[in-house]
Parts: sequence; C-alpha cells; structure tokens
Amino acid sequence: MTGRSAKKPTADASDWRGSFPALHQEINGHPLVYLDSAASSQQPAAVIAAVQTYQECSHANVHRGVHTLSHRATEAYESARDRIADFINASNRTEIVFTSGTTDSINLVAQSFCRPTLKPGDRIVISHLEHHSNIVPWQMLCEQTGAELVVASIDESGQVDVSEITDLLDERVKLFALAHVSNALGTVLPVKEIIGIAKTRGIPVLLDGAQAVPHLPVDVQDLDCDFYTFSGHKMFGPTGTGVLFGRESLLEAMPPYQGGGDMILEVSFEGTTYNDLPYKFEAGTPNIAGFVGLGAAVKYLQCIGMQRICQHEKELLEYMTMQLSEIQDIRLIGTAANKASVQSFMLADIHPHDVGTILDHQGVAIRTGHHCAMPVMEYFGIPGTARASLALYNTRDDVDALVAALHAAHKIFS
Amino acid sequence: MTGRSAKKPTADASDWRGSFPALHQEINGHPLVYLDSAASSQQPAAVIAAVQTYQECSHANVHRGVHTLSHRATEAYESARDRIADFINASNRTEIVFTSGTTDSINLVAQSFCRPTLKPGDRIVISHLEHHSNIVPWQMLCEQTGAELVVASIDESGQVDVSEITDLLDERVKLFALAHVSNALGTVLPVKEIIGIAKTRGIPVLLDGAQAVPHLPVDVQDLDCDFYTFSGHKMFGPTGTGVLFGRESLLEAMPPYQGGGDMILEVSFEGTTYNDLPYKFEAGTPNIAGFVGLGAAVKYLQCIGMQRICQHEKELLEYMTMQLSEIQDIRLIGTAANKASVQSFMLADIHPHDVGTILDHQGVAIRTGHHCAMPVMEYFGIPGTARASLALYNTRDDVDALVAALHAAHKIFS
Amino acid sequence: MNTQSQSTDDLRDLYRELILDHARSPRHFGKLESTSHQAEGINPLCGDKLRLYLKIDADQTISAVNFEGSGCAISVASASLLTETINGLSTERALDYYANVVYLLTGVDAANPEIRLDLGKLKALEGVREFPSRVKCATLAWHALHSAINNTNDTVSTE
Amino acid sequence: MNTQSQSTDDLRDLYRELILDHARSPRHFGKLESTSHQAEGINPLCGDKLRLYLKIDADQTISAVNFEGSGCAISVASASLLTETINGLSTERALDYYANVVYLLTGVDAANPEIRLDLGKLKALEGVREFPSRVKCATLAWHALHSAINNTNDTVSTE
Ligand SMILES: Cc1ncc(COP(=O)(O)O)c(C=O)c1O
Ligand SMILES: Cc1ncc(COP(=O)(O)O)c(C=O)c1O
Repeated sequence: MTGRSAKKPTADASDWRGSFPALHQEINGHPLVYLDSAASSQQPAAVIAAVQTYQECSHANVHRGVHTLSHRATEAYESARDRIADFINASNRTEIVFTSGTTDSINLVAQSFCRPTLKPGDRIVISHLEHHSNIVPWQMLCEQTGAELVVASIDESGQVDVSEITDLLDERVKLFALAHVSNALGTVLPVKEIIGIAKTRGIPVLLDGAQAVPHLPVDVQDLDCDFYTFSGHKMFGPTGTGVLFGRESLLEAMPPYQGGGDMILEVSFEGTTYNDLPYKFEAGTPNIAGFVGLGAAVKYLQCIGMQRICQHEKELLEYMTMQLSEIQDIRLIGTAANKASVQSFMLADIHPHDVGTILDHQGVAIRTGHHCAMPVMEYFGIPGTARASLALYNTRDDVDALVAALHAAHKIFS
Repeated sequence: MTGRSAKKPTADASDWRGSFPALHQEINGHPLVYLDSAASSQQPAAVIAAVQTYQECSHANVHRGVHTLSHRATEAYESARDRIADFINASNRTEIVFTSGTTDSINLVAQSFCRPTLKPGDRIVISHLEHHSNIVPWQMLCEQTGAELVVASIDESGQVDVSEITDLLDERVKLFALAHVSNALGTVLPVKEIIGIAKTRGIPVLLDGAQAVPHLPVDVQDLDCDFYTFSGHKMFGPTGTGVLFGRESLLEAMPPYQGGGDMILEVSFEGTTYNDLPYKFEAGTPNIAGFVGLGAAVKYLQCIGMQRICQHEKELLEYMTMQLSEIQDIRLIGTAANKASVQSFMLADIHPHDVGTILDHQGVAIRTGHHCAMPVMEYFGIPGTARASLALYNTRDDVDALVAALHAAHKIFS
Repeated sequence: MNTQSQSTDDLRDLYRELILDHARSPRHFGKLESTSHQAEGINPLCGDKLRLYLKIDADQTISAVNFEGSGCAISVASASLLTETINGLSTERALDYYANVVYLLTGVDAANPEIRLDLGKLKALEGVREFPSRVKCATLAWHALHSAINNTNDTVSTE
Repeated sequence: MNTQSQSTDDLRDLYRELILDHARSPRHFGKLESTSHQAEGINPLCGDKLRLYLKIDADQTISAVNFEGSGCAISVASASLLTETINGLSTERALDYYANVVYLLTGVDAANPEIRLDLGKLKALEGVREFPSRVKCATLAWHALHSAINNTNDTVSTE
C-alpha cells in the first residue's frame, strides 16, 4: 500500500490543498487539520471567486428578463446545469433538477413520485445504514399513505446483504432507496448489482449519493438508477445547493412538488399549466449564486479528474485505517471491504464527544456523535462514534496529526 | 414633492449606492441603471465580503460538531436568526424558520399547516393580485384536499376592496393569504385593517412580504399576522435564502414539512421524535453561507434604518411616477394611493418586451412581462407590462435615464 | 456619444423597417377554419403566445397557413414572415426553412444533414443574433411549425 | 510548543481529576423506583441522553435523586455532581443551584432575582466555559432538573 504509486497522489494532494483558503489557518494555536469533509467540505478559491464575481458583475433574477444582467445570470445558472449533467453523465440536461440539498431531493421524490399513488400494503425499502435524510422522509410518507417501510439489515462490517435484499424486492415494493456510500461507516454499497436485481423486477431505485459524488466517478447511465441525489456543500460547492437526477420518463409523469414562479407555463384561476422539465420542479427564484459556485466546483473536480481523486483517497484511507488500527484500545467501526473516505472509531471508553474536544484543541477537526445515522449507532450498541473523513485535499500529514492527537487524548483519560 | 426634504434622501442614496459593486459597471457602453430590484436586488459589498470571509475562515456543518469551525459556523448561522427576529420584531427566535425563499415558505404553510386538516367545503382566500408563488401552492393544495380557492377582486387602481374581503371571510375560510405589497403593481395592501377583521373571525392570515421587507419597516407583532414570508435575494442578501415567520403556537402544532437531518431529536425504525422549533422545519444542511450573508444584509439595512429607506423611496417613486406620466402615449398600470417601489406601464402599442430590449441597450435594466402575476395581466387585458422598480440605491438620475431611454424607444417605433 | 449611436445602430438593425412593418401588419393573421395541423408556441418569460394553423394536403403541400396570438415585435414579425415563406411549399421544404432560420439565429443546426437555402426576406431576422435574450422570440413560431408538421399538436415552450 | 502545552493546560482544566472521577464512577446512578418527578435531557448533537429521577416529599424536600443514561464525561460528571449537590435540599434551593450553575457556565442568569451560592465541588465545572461547544453537555442535567421540578415531565433538548 505504501508502494509505488503512494508518493505521487500525496504530492498532488498538497498542490490541491493550496487551492483551499480555509485550510491555511490556525485553530487553537495549531495548523488546521480538517478531517470533517463528510459533514461539509471546504471550497477551493475558484468557487469562492466565482460566487463573488457573479455577485459583483452578473447578478439578476434568471429566466424572466430581457436585460443584460438577467441574461448573464441565466447563462451562468443554466451552464452549471450542463456541467453537472455532463459530470454525472445524465443523458439530458432536463434530468437535472436543482434543489437545496440531498434532503430536499429525497423529500421531492417521496412526495411527488411516491405519495400520489402509494397505498396501504405497498412498501418502501431502505437499508439500516441510511442517513436520517433517507429515513425520515419515508417514515413520514408511510404515515401519510399507510404504506410500510422495510429495512434491509447490515452486518458487523457495515455492509448490506445482497441476497436478503433480493428476497425483499417483491411486487409490493414501490421504491428502493439506498445510500451509494454510507456517511457513518464509509461503506461503498454494491449498488450496481442491487440495481440490476431491482430492474428485473421493475422496481425503481433511488440512490443517495451525498457521500459518493465527492469521492468516486459517478455515471448515472452506467449505474442505471432512476433517481440520484447529492449536495453541493459536500462536493466543494456552496451550501443550499443540491441535485436530483431523475430519469426523464419518471420526472415527466410526476406532478410538481412545490408551486410558484418559474414552474408554470400559464396561471389562471381556472387552471394552471406546468412548465417543462426541469423547471416544473424548480418553483421560485433558485439559489443562482449557489449553483454558479457549484458549477465552478464541478469544473475544479473535472480538471483534476475523479479517477485521480478516487485513487488518492483510496490510498490515504488505507493509510489512515492502518495507522488508526495500531492505536491501543481503538475499535474501528465500519470495516467493509469496499469503503470510501470515512473511518469511524471508538477510543477506549472515552466518549466520542470528549475525543472530539481534545482533538479540536490540537487543531484536528473531526465529527463525533451519531452522524445523523442513529440506527447505525443502535446496531453497534454505541451512542456515537468519532469519525475522521477525507477529501481530495487531505494528506498523510493530516493522518499523522490525527494519530498524535489521539495519543494525547488517551493520555488525558488514563 | 420636490420640496424641502427631497434633497437629503437623494444625497444619502448616492452614498448608499457606493456600497453596491454591481452598480458600478457599464452595460452596452452605458453606466448601468438598475431598475429591476423587485425581481432581485444587488448586494452591498458588506454582504459579499461576509459570505467570502465565512467561506475562507468559518465554514463547517452547523449544529452537529464539537470542533471550532463547526462552532463558528453555528454561531454565525444562528446569530443571523437573532438578527432577523429582531428586524421584524418577532417575539421569539423560535418563530423564525429559515427556508430557501418566499415560495418555499408558502409551500411549507400550505402543506404543513393546511393540508393535514383541510377538507372539501373548506376555503382558502387569496387576492387577484398575488404572485404565482401565492397562487399555485394553494391551487395544488385545493386539488389535493378538495377545498376551494376563492379570489378577492381588485379595482382599476390595483387595490383590493376591504368590504368585499369582509364578506368573504366566513367560517369556511381556513386561511387568508395575501401580499403585503404587490410585485406587479406596487400596491401596498391595507393588511393591518384586513388582519383586524380576520382576527375577529378567528381566521389565520399569511402575508407574502417579499416586496415589503426591502422597502418598509415590518413589525410582525404590530401587524398581528400569523405567518409572514419573505426572500433574502430581494432584500440585498443571497439567493437561496428565505424566511417563514410563524406564530409559535401554530408552528408548534404543525407537523414537519420535510424529513431529514437536524429536524429530529431521535430516529429509530420504531418511531422518530421531532426536534424543537425552529429546527423541526429545517431538515438537512441549511444554506449556511446564504444566511450569514442575509444576516449581513439585515445589519446593513438596520444601520441605515428602514424608516429612512422608506422615505427616500417614497419620494423617488413619486418623482418617477410624475416623470413617467408626462411621456406621450404612456399608460401607467397600478395607480393605487398607497404604493411602494414599483411602477408598471405600457408605452404606446410597443410590446413591453421590445421596450425592455431598447432600454437595455441604453444600460437601463427593467423587467418586462407578466411578472409572475398572470391574473393581474389578464385583469388589465394585457400580455404584460414594463416595470421599473426602485430600491434604496436608486436616485433621480436613474429615473431621468429611464425617461430618456423611453423617449428613444418611442422614436424607434414611430 | 460614440457608443450611444453605435448602440442605436444595433437597435436599428434589430428593428428593421421590414420587421416593424410585419409586426404592425402581420400577414395571414387570424384563425384558419379548416385546418389539418396546428400547434401553439409559448414564450412564458415574456408572454408571447402564438397559435399556428396549417392546412396540409394529401401530397404534403402546405396549402394554407395562418397564425394568431400576441407577442413582441420580433415574434410577431417572425411568425408573419414564416407564413409568407412557407405558404405553398412542401412540408419537407418548410422544415428546411425551419432548420435554416434556427441556424441563422442560433448557429445551431436543427437538421441533419443541413441544407442551405437562400432566406430572402427572412434575412431581416439576422439582427436578432446580437440580442441573445430575444432569439427565443424569433424562433418561437418556427418551433411551433416544426411541432405542427410533426403532428405533435403540442404546446411548445421556448424557455 | 508553548501553545501546545498551553492548550494541554486548558484541557487539564476541563478534564479535572474530579470530573474524570465522576465520569468514571457516577454517583446515584441507575433508575429510582419510587419516583415522584422525572425528566429526560437530550443533547441531540452528541447523543447525550440522561433521565433524572426525583423523589420530592410533601414538604418539597428532595429526599432522593438518581440518574441514568449515557453521555460524555462532562455531561455524566455534571449529572453526578448534581445528584450529590441537591440530595436533601428543598426544591427551591435546588433551583437556586440550577440558576447558579447555568450562570457559571454561560454567564446568563437563569433566575430572577439571582442568588449567589457557594458552589463547592461544582466549581470543577468552570473549565467548561472555555469550551463553548461543550457548555450544553454541562448544563444538560441541570435543565432536566428544572424541568422535573416544574413537573413538565418533558424531554429537554439543549440544541
Ligand atoms: C410578491 C412576491 N411573492 C413571492 C415571490 C417569490 O419569491 P421567490 O422567487 O424568492 O421565492 C416574489 C418574487 O419573485 C414576489 O414578488
Ligand atoms: C449519506 C447522506 N445522505 C444525506 C445527507 C443529507 O445531505 P444534506 O444535509 O446536504 O441535505 C448526508 C449529509 O448530511 C449524507 O451524508
């Protein structure tokens, strides 16, 4: 693992790191070591500048104006859509709906795709390792419709069981909603295999890609999924931006989610005609500046190449896991064979929250707690974990700082 | 009107203008004259800088972290809530729900406040001058529930009729949703009087304040409204931000709108406990940077003072209306006694879209079309209007440039 | 002052006499009674709304064409010019004109393989190219034509 | 290195021996059987979850107090110190302690008029003030106490 190709990506990463202003500050007298990208990532200077320039030179409301600024704003906003369609290889830009985040995207599908036809006896299937954003919308939906929420189990490594899923996917199932990568455990799920099975039974599949898009090349046509959701703020773009990819034929048939400006062709009190895709699902003034920033973030990622990022992170995650596993009294949570970006752990009997504080005092930012995945914590019988998560800008130095800080924590509590 | 106090506010406004980078550019070889703030406003440098600094120094996910950046981000985000609560004089910060815009706020009320209990025979009342965002959510709701949408008429000046509304507000009405200021016509509605009447009959009132908050002092306790909605991007803040003010007792009783992270206390597959106000309504990672910017925008407004802004715009609107009315063949649309910020008009038989293009070519940015208020256009029997809208940064010079450009348009088409 | 007059030149190029004339007095305006094909075009953003009526004979000749609706000078003039151009043509040739106008206005080929026609009067629309926010006005009627001939009978929106 | 050791000092001030001792061996831990008042405290953000049980006699004396649940060292130690402090006190005096601890940790007066008590062992919590993100851990049990005495029987959340 420390072999031939380990050096090169690390060198790249320190170049990449230079583009992120937030990483070059001191926290509590120490250089910041940011290992919390799974919660939210930092932005490269190009994204910050794109938003600023947009505000200083091009802002106006989109779609509805003949004047120059409005035209500029519309071009900037819509070209972000083209870029994102290209990035995840959607077959058409009409399949890219802009939302405020993964949570918004999933709620849209629950309310607009499922709710109108769901009835008692129908089922929605999710897995035990989902983020609350891929649990609660379905619980609410089931309460509203009388349908049943069914949960596919996980094993001690934090992986789902494909054969159990195969059994669950019967004709009662109206949607299977699944994480592509688990935020609490880092597990990469065998989504292609699962989608293949669901397809043969005509069951639509939604993937929660919030933790996948920043780390892996994602190709929605290759995956053959029906819906794919992700958030801008986890992929080096602004908060308040998200994407719902939906297969055109499905989006076409869905009623709108919210009503308002821009999602209509004609409004009268006798009746209203809805707009074409994707605008039917984009009611109200969108987060224009945010999507301009997200477009810049995607451009940044495309310039480096997701394959390279993936390789760099893979090696770094292996290094981190190895270094962590050598710490005394550590228990790694999430040990699936195929993982990305994340390692959760418990240090001796120190509560994760205390670990987080002690690390922060040494400049090391990690997340502690349930990571919005309480059922995962319940499964492992723990109140929460400490979680270190990687992004393209992290290096082995970051991992070394993490390990040193954990030793200090151990000392304080012993 | 050109009397004693006219000079001072104009002088102020040119100072204020200096704070807005976007206004200091050339469009088609002419200095930009921005008269489209009703669609979306420009941002003062302080807002642009607040967002940038946040991204460079303080960004992390909110609410869920022990580390320093997460704490900073949470403080920045939550202090925007305090500032906004103060700005509109909410009695408690828990009454300030952050949304993605006015449209989102109104849809939230429709789905979460009304939908669970609305039934055939019930009524929602709106007026004829509403923005599509205050029409379509109610049409969708009525379709979902079998309730009836009832529309209070307007007169030739663009004002509602309080005595007609009084008659409409009977026991069948479950909500009255009304613009505070009309975006197409500029009419300031007699909302306090109307709310007084609705109160005596126990009918809750939602005000769409998108066009009021940037121009008038707004005090939700004084208005005594139940819900008040507005958008950040129309009040010099970022796109993708909005506010729903709701009376605490009503918000308390409402089920959540979206499910996800942050809006829960506990999630298990047996059942989920929702979080306290306002978090129950804020599922998913919010638009942190956006609300940091909105907080800075409100601070900017508070430093000048809404009373002063209101006075300046009032005088400028009078000046603009007078100057416009002297143009040959002009027809002013929206002539109510009490107006704010907006003047719509038709120039001879030139289509508004053509007027817009000709003005843009002289650097003057106005909006043309139906302004997302098609029923208003239908009422006046026109396909759309040309609309000039003012904000605090506009001056008499802007109005003079508008008038000169309109003369040029007249010439081209004659 | 220099830029001022230059900008006025651009405007004169957009609002040529021919355009203004067709906008003021649109040809073939009004509902067509015995119609075989029709389609509606909506530009939701400026409120342009046109309905195009075609009578297509068995041999695929367009023997009558009319339009009605309201719109800006550009969209009305473009529709009016359309009716003058395609009346009497085969549907195939009309679609060639469609492709050529879209190409003139956007630089994008709407047909494959492309055929280049002499556009005649339609060249008056070329000033629109300098006004990107108006291109959709000029193409509206043409998209409706495409939709009508292909019998989708749909509402076309140019958002 | 200077800052390094300074920062370690801060940490030692947070995790004082007394705190670590109470965290490891919480006093009055476990469910109380015959309880008259109880309340739950949840800190949703780090997963702390405590339930406080009180037995309040007719004369408003707290004759028994226990807690159970799980949490970080700070919240468990704070709860443990709470049980030691208020056992045997009148509810009124217990609420005075509540107000004083909240004031110690946040600088905000939770009672009016304020009464200043000698906090004794509870002073060990004062290191938390330097760790704003941990203040809610330290106040959690105290908010639950307030809620239990006021019989709201509610879940208190410190978000
Ligand atoms: C009166 C009024 N209501 C609602 C809206 C919708 O606001 P937004 O598009 O920011 O959701 C607008 C502006 O577009 C408006 O002017
Ligand atoms: C796997 C997963 N799904 C969904 C979400 C929710 O994303 P957001 O909060 O951006 O809506 C997150 C992150 O919080 C996540 O990690």
